[in-house]
This record gives sequence, structure tokens and C-alpha cells, in this order.
Amino acid sequence: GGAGETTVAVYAAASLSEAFEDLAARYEAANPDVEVRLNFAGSARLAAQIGAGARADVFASANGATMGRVAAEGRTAAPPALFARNRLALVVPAGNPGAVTGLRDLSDDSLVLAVCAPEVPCGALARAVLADAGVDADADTAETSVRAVLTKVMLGEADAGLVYATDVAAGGDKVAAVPLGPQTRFNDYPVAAVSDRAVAAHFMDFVLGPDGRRILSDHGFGTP
Amino acid sequence: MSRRPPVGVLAMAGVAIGVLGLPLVGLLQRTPWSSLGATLGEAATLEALRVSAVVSLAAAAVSVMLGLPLAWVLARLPFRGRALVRAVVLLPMVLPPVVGGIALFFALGRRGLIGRALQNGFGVDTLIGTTAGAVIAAAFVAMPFFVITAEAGLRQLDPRLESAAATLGAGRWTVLRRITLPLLAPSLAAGATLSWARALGEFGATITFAGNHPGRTRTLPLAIAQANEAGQPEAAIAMSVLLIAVSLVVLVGLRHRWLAPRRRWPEPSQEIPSP
Amino acid sequence: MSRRPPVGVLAMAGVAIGVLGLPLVGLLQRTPWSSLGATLGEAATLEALRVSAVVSLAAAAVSVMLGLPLAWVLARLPFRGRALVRAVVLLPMVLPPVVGGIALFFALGRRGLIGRALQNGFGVDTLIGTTAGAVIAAAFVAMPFFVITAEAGLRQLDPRLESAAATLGAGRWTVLRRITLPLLAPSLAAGATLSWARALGEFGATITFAGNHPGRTRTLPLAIAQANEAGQPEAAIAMSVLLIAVSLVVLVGLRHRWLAPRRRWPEPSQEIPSP
Amino acid sequence: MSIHAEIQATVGGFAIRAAFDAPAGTCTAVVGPNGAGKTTLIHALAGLVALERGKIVLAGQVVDDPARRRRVPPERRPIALHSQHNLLFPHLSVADNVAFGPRCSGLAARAARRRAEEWLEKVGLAEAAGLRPAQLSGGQAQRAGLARAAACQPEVLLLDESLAALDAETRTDVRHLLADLSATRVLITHDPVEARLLADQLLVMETGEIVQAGAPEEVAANPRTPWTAGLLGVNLLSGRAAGTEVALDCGLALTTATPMTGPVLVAFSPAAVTLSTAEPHTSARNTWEAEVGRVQPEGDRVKVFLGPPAPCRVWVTPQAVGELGLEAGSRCWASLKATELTVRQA
Amino acid sequence: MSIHAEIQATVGGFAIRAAFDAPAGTCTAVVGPNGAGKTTLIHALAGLVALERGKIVLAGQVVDDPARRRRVPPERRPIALHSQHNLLFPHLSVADNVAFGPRCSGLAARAARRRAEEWLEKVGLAEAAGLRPAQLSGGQAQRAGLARAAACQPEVLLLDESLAALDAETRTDVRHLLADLSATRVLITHDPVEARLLADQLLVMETGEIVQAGAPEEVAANPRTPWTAGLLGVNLLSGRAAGTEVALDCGLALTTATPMTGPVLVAFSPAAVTLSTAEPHTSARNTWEAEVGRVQPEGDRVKVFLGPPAPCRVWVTPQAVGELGLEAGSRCWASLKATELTVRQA
Ligand SMILES: Nc1ncnc2c1ncn2[C@@H]1O[C@H](COP(=O)(O)OP(=O)(O)OP(=O)(O)O)[C@@H](O)[C@H]1O
Ligand SMILES: Nc1ncnc2c1ncn2[C@@H]1O[C@H](COP(=O)(O)OP(=O)(O)OP(=O)(O)O)[C@@H](O)[C@H]1O
Ligand SMILES: [Mg+2]
Ligand SMILES: [Mg+2]
Repeated sequence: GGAGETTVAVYAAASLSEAFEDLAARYEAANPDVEVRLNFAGSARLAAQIGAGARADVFASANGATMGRVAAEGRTAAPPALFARNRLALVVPAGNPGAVTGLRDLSDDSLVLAVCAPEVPCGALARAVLADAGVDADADTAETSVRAVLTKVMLGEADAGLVYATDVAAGGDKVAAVPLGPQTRFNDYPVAAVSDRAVAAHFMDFVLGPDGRRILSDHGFGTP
Repeated sequence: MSRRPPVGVLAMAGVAIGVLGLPLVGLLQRTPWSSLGATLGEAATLEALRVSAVVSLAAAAVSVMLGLPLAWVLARLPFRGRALVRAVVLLPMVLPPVVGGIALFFALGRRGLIGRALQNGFGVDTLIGTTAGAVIAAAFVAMPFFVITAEAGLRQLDPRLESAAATLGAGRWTVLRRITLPLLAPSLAAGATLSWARALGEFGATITFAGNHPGRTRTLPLAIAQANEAGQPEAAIAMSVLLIAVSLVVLVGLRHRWLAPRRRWPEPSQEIPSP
Repeated sequence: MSRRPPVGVLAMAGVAIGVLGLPLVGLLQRTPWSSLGATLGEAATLEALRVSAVVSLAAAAVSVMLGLPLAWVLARLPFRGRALVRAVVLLPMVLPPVVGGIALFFALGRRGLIGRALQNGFGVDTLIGTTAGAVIAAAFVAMPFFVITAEAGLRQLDPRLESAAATLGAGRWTVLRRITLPLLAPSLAAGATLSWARALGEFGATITFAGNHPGRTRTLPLAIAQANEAGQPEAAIAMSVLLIAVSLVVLVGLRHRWLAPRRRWPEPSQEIPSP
Repeated sequence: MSIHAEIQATVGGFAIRAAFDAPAGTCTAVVGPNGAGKTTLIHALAGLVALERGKIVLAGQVVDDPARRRRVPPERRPIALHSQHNLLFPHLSVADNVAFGPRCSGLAARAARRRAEEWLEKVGLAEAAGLRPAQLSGGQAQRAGLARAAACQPEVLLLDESLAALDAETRTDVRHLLADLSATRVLITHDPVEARLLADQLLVMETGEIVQAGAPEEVAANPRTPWTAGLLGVNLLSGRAAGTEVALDCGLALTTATPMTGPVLVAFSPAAVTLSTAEPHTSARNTWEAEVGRVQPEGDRVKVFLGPPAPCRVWVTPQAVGELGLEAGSRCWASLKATELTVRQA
Repeated sequence: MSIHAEIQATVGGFAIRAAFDAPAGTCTAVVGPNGAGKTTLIHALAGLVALERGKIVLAGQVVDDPARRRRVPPERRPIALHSQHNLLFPHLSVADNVAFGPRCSGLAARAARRRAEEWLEKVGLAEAAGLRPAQLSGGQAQRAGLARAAACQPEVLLLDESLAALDAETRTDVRHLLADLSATRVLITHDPVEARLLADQLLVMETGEIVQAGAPEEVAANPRTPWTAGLLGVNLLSGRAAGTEVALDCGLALTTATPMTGPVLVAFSPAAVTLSTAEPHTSARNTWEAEVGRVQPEGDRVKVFLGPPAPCRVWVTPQAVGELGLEAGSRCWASLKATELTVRQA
């Protein structure tokens, strides 16, 4: 917008990058005098940067715990709000070489299975879903990022992976999703203003508002 | 003493080249050549390339400027705790880059050891999102390579040559300029190349300490990682190929003797060809 | 020619030590010493330490075993394309580690260049989650350091000494064992140390190519990154301190001359103390 | 072990071309100006420089013959070399340096060590056994290098200016040490006395070629180039002979005892020339007046350089210098008996 | 520029202790066995080895005085040094090596280059100007190193065995070059002829100390140690004098012309001894029978080593060797005039 008389620094989790690039573009179109500066990285990294005094205005985390820590340190200007919801998906490489038909098959030790580490949200979600289904799956790798799981499946190096539903599209025709049926567990994404500048609250309202919801749902996110 | 090397040696060298080279061949083979042009033509890619060039060159320059005196002190000044300092110099290599980034916060962040000094003295509020921060992060991980290489070179130098220069009337700086540095040139070039290459590939410390800001701190590795995260593996690979191509051009372009000490003896094979 | 160095040099060296050392000091200062014991006592931490030790040592060993012949070929065997091979050897340094991991898949993965050969020949289905995979990933990024350092050392060697040994009746292997390698020892030690340190700190290629499997591929850097992602920065810092401590012990413990060429001349300062 | 060598080789653009034979157990001295190719020659013998053509045969065994693609590597030639640069191994003690060759020949560590100590003793370096090469003085390093080569007890020992840095006393001792070796020796030296004392055969090298070879006295008596003549102290002038008259290129005419025709070399000893202040009237057939150049005392005699018409050197006693008032720039008469002249076709 | 030096210094555990004066423009030769500390001495003069005590004064200016913490660094001393090891800069061409000193003294590149070319010409290396040091032969490298030091046109020139690798002819030329320099020169040499020809003053060093100093002829006439005597060719025996009778330690009694008492050194020239097969009956006061050791031709004379009772060297003519049938193991009579003996308090 314009020469960028005002800027708003938005720190967003890497898995939100496509959605937030769209959000930023739309926001700049609606507010020509504001320039959105995006910084994408893992939630924990962003939290560390904010903790170290980065000039961030808005923080969108993929991880409630991380946001909780930032809030606990008193770095948020307003209470966090949940703005997006994600479901778990089971993906297999195109052609499904491991002949995976559902969660049950994941207990097969000869399968190369990639999931997230239990300490990160997608891992916690995966573990809970597997437990609910009563499946005792031994993962070959516990990734710290969902995209790392997806990468391994896309390359055919893993026979199956548990990722977020929003990631399936990113796999294009290299991966196929195996239907999981109705789910009761989700991961919800919080967003918070971390500066008390008016533009921070304004951008946050935009994300939570109807335009924001539509863009997020275009990218596969649900509403919490 | 240069005869055809034993077959075993050649075989092992071949395996080594395979280990190092095959992944690159694989990368090239899977490169989406059709969409390559599009990705590389994108403004964002070119911007990342520019940031990478600036940051890696600046980091290499900082490494040389600060690293050379440090190497000199380590090689030539006997002092207590020299072994400790030398080990500390190596530590950034050992530290996972993320931890390196966090450690940089502890030192230079607003609440870091000299954060307040930076703020008051230089008006530096935060290094996050600044190219300076990216350069510092890259230099932090890249400098050790230069220091180690330059120190080894300095130690290998025959100090009698420097003494000889002094007896011919050369002062300290003349000796440095006309004898020490030229004789050291191969080591310096090798060290600078190593640290440049390390800075060019640097990812973890940069994204942690300086953030991922397009046009300022988003270098090619950050752009690659983000493309990968954003589900655009083709773009990631295309940019990797770009990175490789740039590196190859630079590395091959540097006269190859720069990467290795200048010959002081005739190439052995000239004297003793294999029968 | 060793007199007290100019103040400028000392100052610059000081800045360099600051850049490299301050972050470590910051890290130590912020270390949660009270909970340190608890974190370090955890079985998972010790397991990660063990995996780190195994993987880094194995990677360093592979680097030396394969890297030495390669260095020898690069230094002594004139052939076309030598500059290209030397540049390719450097590329793993430039590649962002994640891309390095992906490239390794392209070479050694199930659908990689020699993946089928591995599968049929060695029954290797996948390297994900295997220590072998972690070693390969670490060696891939660590070997260049050894090769570059060893090659520089080899080039700096006076080949006339090897010829002299031959005229005294020493065969090829005797020359290698009793002259070349001992004279090269400082470079070899430095190169091995550099590549060990690089392997110890390796993260990206390992987690991408070999995955993060406790007890098999989860090295300390992976455990640190995971703790960090999981919102346990204290645990991450505690483990980083452990990594630093281990490295320091090893690096200081190595006789410091190993990191630098053995003296062939009297320590200069003995001859010319400052006035 | 006899040596038969026909060598053509090139280092860095400089070519040598030399052939010689050395019977087993003899000593061959190689002399010649700096840069003549002496070091290159013995490097070729040792196998450090490859032949382009020719061959090297040791006791009937061909060790180098590029035409037949035969080439025994240095370590399998029964040869040891002491380099002009010593090239001691910096990481080994002096004793270990000297024991290196014996160890390579298969001797056990202890026996090799004993052999090393013997040789160090012989070259007067017993006390330095434990030192590193960097701790030796120049002459000590040279002795260590020499001991290292000799301790191999090779059939052929190549010595490149091995006595140059030794003090005068040690040099004499080592010279006798070398004279007593049974190995076939080839030694490079710039010291004519050393060459004459040690050598059974003298090779004179200039610009890559052997310009003269023979027993030292023979070469001294019949030097074929001015360099050789100068080295061995003989005066050598060129001219054209017609019967017993030789018109020297410098203008002077000399009478000789040997009738010849065409271009010749005339050689005469510096001691054969008599100087006087007035024109002499003796039986000497050749007399001329000359200007005195340098007057240079050497040991117990004085070398006088005469200028034109016939530049030459003359040895006189210090007394004569005083009595005749010889000094640079003065004039004197030289006389030379025809029988003192050696004349050879050029 | 005059030199006044009182030097105490240590390198790697070896201590030297030496004091001497050299008037401006003179040449001082330092001789002594290998490892005596000669190189260390001139390194101290050049400032490469620190003094522990003593001082070095050049033309009245103190350049080194540890007691007053004064120490002029090597580059600001008006001294140039040619090292025993040449130490040419491997990355510079021969011409650039030689031009290095002139450049440091502030000469413009072009002028320095000209100066370098002049000196290369003087040492006969004009054609090698463009080569790298690694492409030179041993003697060529030594000439380049010498030219490099001389091209500094220093007030004091230190030369460490600078002629050792030169061929005989070049050596004579360079000797004259050195003799003509106006710099105060200190040169280390193992060549007694060189020392005698070049030096105004001779310093004899042994085990770190100057054991004798003086004009060469003076030292030759009165050598104070067997090494010096040996170097200069004089025989030296020790004993106790009582009047004109000296009881040598070896058992023999000699008559001298100089009455003395107590421990003495007796010196005599090898030429002063006459040998014969039967007991001689001449005016010579001292005669003894001895066994012949080595018989060693040297140039136009032969050196005969006599064994007990009085080990000494004798010069005779080759004819005498033949006539007397001198060979190792034979016996002969030696006679020596009392007036030929020099006796000094030990
Ligand atoms: N760096 C060193 N460490 C130990 N000893 C040394 C060192 N440098 C010299 N020395 C010893 O000092 C002594 C004197 O050495 P110096 O080089 O002065 O002898 P020199 O008189 O020049 O002998 P040469 O005639 O052989 O050149 C030698 O015995 C040598 O072993
Ligand atoms: N590597 C090289 N590159 C170029 N020229 C060389 C090389 N090595 C030797 N030469 C040339 O070859 C010639 C002969 O050298 P060599 O060492 O055989 O001489 P030398 O007779 O031993 O002389 P010196 O008496 O000075 O030791 C020299 O003119 C030298 O310049
Ligand atoms: Mg030579
Ligand atoms: Mg010396």
C-alpha cells in the first residue's frame, strides 16, 4: 500500500505461509496505506524472536502451547484468539505402494511410517487419533514439522504419513489421501496482537473477520 | 614421487566422489527443468539471490577481517588458555544452527549481554529482520572455518622467510604485505572460500536470529526452506539448482590453485612421470 | 619475527573472540543450572548423546577413510576436470541441509539413482530411521571439510622429502606410512576435527534423510530442535550446554598442536622475544 | 657395482645429455659450473628424473630404458643419494633419520639403530642422535644427511656437494671415510682438491653435457675447455699451429716442441712460467712482456694474473713478488720453455 | 660502520659468549668447527637472536642492550644478512627477490629493479632474473641470495658460508666482488684460503666462544688451539718447558730457541720438518723416528701424517715420497730445527 506509510509486521507459522500471503495481499488491497511485512518460520522460532524483542505486531502460531508461552511472558497485547482449525489426514505416495487402506494398517512394522514428534501439535494430534482408534503404530521417524512428513511421503520414501488436511493439497498428484472417517480431534491455531499499535489489532480483526475466514477456508482450514 | 596411485586409492576416491556427487546428480535429474525458468525468473527468487549474495559475501568479508587477526594471535602469540580459545573458536561449528541463533539472542538481543550497549551506543534497537543480523548470524557460523584454515597456514609458514625479510630492511607491515600474506594466499583463499560457502548455505542461525524477511534476511536457503514448507518442492529444487550453479561458477571460476597452496616445487609429475 | 603484535591486530582478534565467544557466554548465563541435572539425567538425553557420539565418530571415520584417497587424488593426480571435482566436493557445504537431505534421497532413497541397487544388493529397504542413514547424512555434510584440509596439507608437503625416502629404499607404502602421513598428521588431525565437529552439529540433512528416531537417529541436535519446537527451551539449552561441554573436552583434550601443523621450526618467540 | 649410463633427460626445460661408465667400486667426481646439470645427472641415476632416451645399467641389470618401457623405481635401485639440500625428515630425530634406510632394507629396529649410531659416530655427530633436524647447525645437518645415505650401505652412493658445509677438519676425516667405502661412488664437488684426491675418474659437465672425462691427472694435463683448465689451474690458450709455431688468437706467437697444423689448444702450468723484471736471455724459447693484473696470495705461494697479450696465471713465491716488485699495474717479462707446452688439436 | 659486540645469547639450550670489535670497512672472518655457534653469532648481530646480556654498538649507536631494554629490530639495523640457507622468497622471481631490499630502503620500483639487475649481472645470474627460486640450481640459488643481501648496500654485511656452493671460478670472482665492497663485512667460512684472502681479522669460535682473534697471519703463526692449528695447517703440540727444553705430553723432548717454564704450546709448520730414511746428522737439534700414517697428495705436494711419539703433519714433494719409499706403515726419521719452533705459554 502506497509507499508503506504504515507497516504491520506479521509473524506467522511456516505452515500458514500460503494462506497468510493471500491474507496479506487482500489486507493491503483493502488498506492501501499499510504494508504487511511477513516473517514465516516455525512457531517456536518466532516465539523466540518475539521473546528476544523482535518488532512484531501480530503472531499467528500453529501451536497453542507456544502461544501460551508467549502470552505467559506478557508479550501479547491482547488475549489470543483461535482463528483456524486443522484435521489430521493420512497420506500415501501416489499408487499407494504400501497398500494402506486405513489407520489399522499402520501397525504393520514393515511399513515406513512418518509422523510428527509427539511434542509438536500435529504429533500430539496423531498420537491421540491413533490411540482413539486403538492402533499401536511404531513410527520410523518423528518429524518436528508436518511438511517434513509430507516431503518423505511425496518422495515415496515413506509408505504413509500423518499430516494435516491442509497439507494434502500441497502434495499435488504425488500423494493420495486415505479417508479417515469422521474426526473428533483437531488442532486449533491461535493468533494474537503482540504490539499495542492500532494496526496490529486491525490486522487481527481482519484475520478473524469474514474475509479472513473465507481465505483460510479456501486453503483448507476449518473454523474453531 | 608421483606414480600412478594404487587401484585401492583410486577406488576409494571414486566412492568418495560418489557419496558427495551422486546426490547432486540426483538433484539435477529430478529438477523440473520445464518450470525452472519460471521459478528463477520470479522477482522473489532474484531478491533472495541478491540477499544471499550480499549476506554471504559480507559474512565472508567479516570472517576474513576479524578471523585473520585471530588466526595470527592463535598461531603466533603464546598465551595461557590458547587451547581453550582455539576450542571455543570451533564451537559454532558444533552448535546446531538453531541453538546458535538463540545464543546470538542471548549475546546481542535486546536483553542480551551487550544488547543494551548496542542500543545505547549504536542506536541498534533490534537486529531481527535486518540484513546486519543475517550477516552476523552467517559470520558466526562461517568464521571458524576461516580461522582454522588461516591458522594452519600460518603455522606451516617458514618463519625464517619473515626473518630474512626483516634483515633486508622490511618493517612489520612490509613483511606482512609482501611476504606473509602472499605466502599465505592459498590458505587465505581456501579459508575465505570455505567460510563463504558455509555462509551461503547457512539457514538455521539466520532464520532464528535474523528472521525470514523478504529482501532483507530471506536468503536463498530460507526461500528454499519456505518453498518446501509451502508445498512447492519444485520451486525449492529449482532454487537449490540455482544455488548450486552459482557456487559452481564461483568455485570453478576461482583459479583452482587458490583452493590449494601455491606450488613451491615443480608439479611432481613433471619430474617423474609414471613408466 | 615474533614481537608483540600491533594493538590493532589484538583489538580485531578480541572482536573476533567476542563474536564467536559472547553467544556462548550468553548461553551459559541463561542456562537453567537448577534444572540442568534433571534434563541431563534423563534417559532420552543420554540416549541422544550416545547416538550423537556414534554418528559423529562414524561420520568422521568415513570422512577420513574416503576423504584421504580423494584428497590425495586431487592433490597429486593431474587430470582434466580436477577443478570441477574440487568444486563439487565443496557443494555439500553450500547446500541448505534440508536440500542436502532431499538430494540424498534422490541418490540413495528407494526411488533414487542407486536405491534399487542398494535394495537388491544389500537388502536395504529404507535408510529412514537407521543409524546408517544418519551416518551417511552426517558424512555427506562433513567430508568436504576433511578433503579440503587434507588436500591443502598434501600440497604444502615438500615432495622432495618423499623422493628422498624413496632413494633410501622406501617403497610406496613405507613412504606413505613413515613420511607422508606423519608429516601430514597436523592437517589430518585438523581435518578430522573439523569434520567431526561438523557432523556433531549436523541437523537438517540428518532429520530429512534419516528421520528422527530415538536411539537410532535422534542425535543431540535433533533432540535439541525437538525440545525447542515442543516449547521446552530450557531443555534445549541444557542439551546444548551438554553438547558444548562434550566438544570442549574433546577439542581441548586433543593436544592443541594437533589442530595446527607440528612445528618444524623453533617456536619463533623463543628466538626473538619482544624487547 | 658398475655403472653404465646413457642419459637424456629434461627438467623444467633444461636438457642434459650425458654418457659415462664407472667400474665397480670406483669413485667418479662430477665437476662443472653452477647450473651445468650435475644434480640433474645424479637425480637421473637415482631414478628421480625420468630418462627421455638412453639407459642406465647397473652391474649388467637395466634399471632404466624408456625405449623398452623399463623403469626400476628409486627405492628398488641399489642406490642411495645424499642431496645438496640434505632433506632430513623434520619429524624424525637425527638417529631415526639415519636409521631410516637400514629399516627400509629390512633391518630390525634395534640393528638399524645400532647402524645409525655407528654412522653418526663416524661423522662426529654421536651426541646429536636425539635432536630434531631443526636443531642442527648447517654443517651438522649435512653430516646427518651424509650419514643417512651412507648407512644404507648401497652398492652405488651418489653424493651432491656433500662436504661443502663441513669444517676443514671434519672434511678431511669424511673424505677418508668416503675413500674407504666399497660402494661405487659418484660425487659432485666444486673443490678441485677433493675431486683429485677422491676420484678415479673425473667428469666435467658444462651446459648439460659431459665435455671431458678421464682420470683426474689426465684431465688436468689435457683440459679441453677453459673452464676445466681454470678449475684445475692450468692455463689454456687457443690459436692456429703451423709446425712448431703457434699463432695464438690473442696475437702472441709461441714455439712448441710438437709440430702441428690447424686450430690447437696450448696448455701450460702456472708454475712453468718464470717472471723477471728485464727481458730474459735464457734457453726459454718463449718470452713476452705483460702487464701484471691481480696479485693473489694463496697459501704459501702467490698467484699472479698476467694481462695481454697472453692472459694467464703464474705461480711465484712470496719472495719473488717482493724482489720483482710485482703489483697490479706493473710490467714484467714472462718466459716459458717450449717443452712445458702441451699442444692439442682444438 | 664500526662494530662493537659483546654477545651472550642462547638458542635452544646452546649458549654463545663472544666479544669482538671490527673497524669500519674491514672484513672479519669467523671460522670454527660445525656447531660452534658462528651462525648464532651473526644472527645476534642481525637482531634475529636476542641478547641475554652484553650489547651491540654500530658506529657508536647502541642497537642492542638488554640491560637498558634497548633493542633495534632487524629491519632498522643497517645490516643485511645472507643466510646459510639462502631463504629466497619462493613466491617472488629471482629479480624481485634481489630488488626486495632496495624497495624496502625506499627505492622506486624501477630503480630497485635496475639495482637488482646490476647485482644479478655481477654474480653471473643475469639470465635467471625471471625464474622462480625453485627453478635454480644450488649454486645459482646461493648467488641469488648473496646478490639479494648485497643489493641492500648495507653498512654491515653478514655472510654465512656464502661461497660454499659456488663453482671454483665463480667463487674467485665473487671473492673479489666481496673484497671490493665498502661495507663492514663479517663472513663465516670453512675455507682457510678464503679466510686468509678476505679477512682483515680472523675470529676462531669453538663451542660458543671466541677462542682466538687477530689478523689471519698472526693467528696462523700463533694458533691457540689444535683446531686452529689444524685449520691453518700448523702442527701444535702441548708440553712443559724448562728453559729451552720442552717435555711434550706425548713423551718426546724438543729443544727450542726460546727459554720458557711451565705448560706451553709448541707450533711448527708442516714444511719445517725434514724426513729421511736413516738417522740424520745435521744441524737440526730435534730428530726422532716415527711411523708413517696416511700419505696424502694435495695439489703439487704430499701431506704425510706421522704417528707417535709426536703426531704431526709434514709436507714433502712427490719426488721425496718416491725416493724415501714413504707409505702408510713404513718408518722414517724426522728432523726439525729449533729455530722453526714457536713456543707459547699454554
Ligand atoms: N633451534 C635450536 N634448538 C636447539 N639447538 C640449536 C638450535 N639452533 C642451533 N642449535 C645448536 O646451536 C649450536 C650452534 O649452531 P650454529 O648454527 O650457530 O652453528 P655454526 O657454527 O653455524 O655451525 P655450522 O658450521 O655447522 O653452520 C649447534 O650445536 C646447534 O645444535
Ligand atoms: N624445476 C626446474 N625448473 C626449471 N629449471 C630447472 C629446474 N630444476 C633445474 N633447473 C635448471 O636446470 C639447470 C641444471 O640444474 P642442476 O641443479 O642440475 O645444476 P647443478 O649442476 O647441480 O648446479 P649447482 O652446481 O649450482 O648445484 C639449472 O640451470 C636450473 O636452472
Ligand atoms: Mg647441484
Ligand atoms: Mg652455520
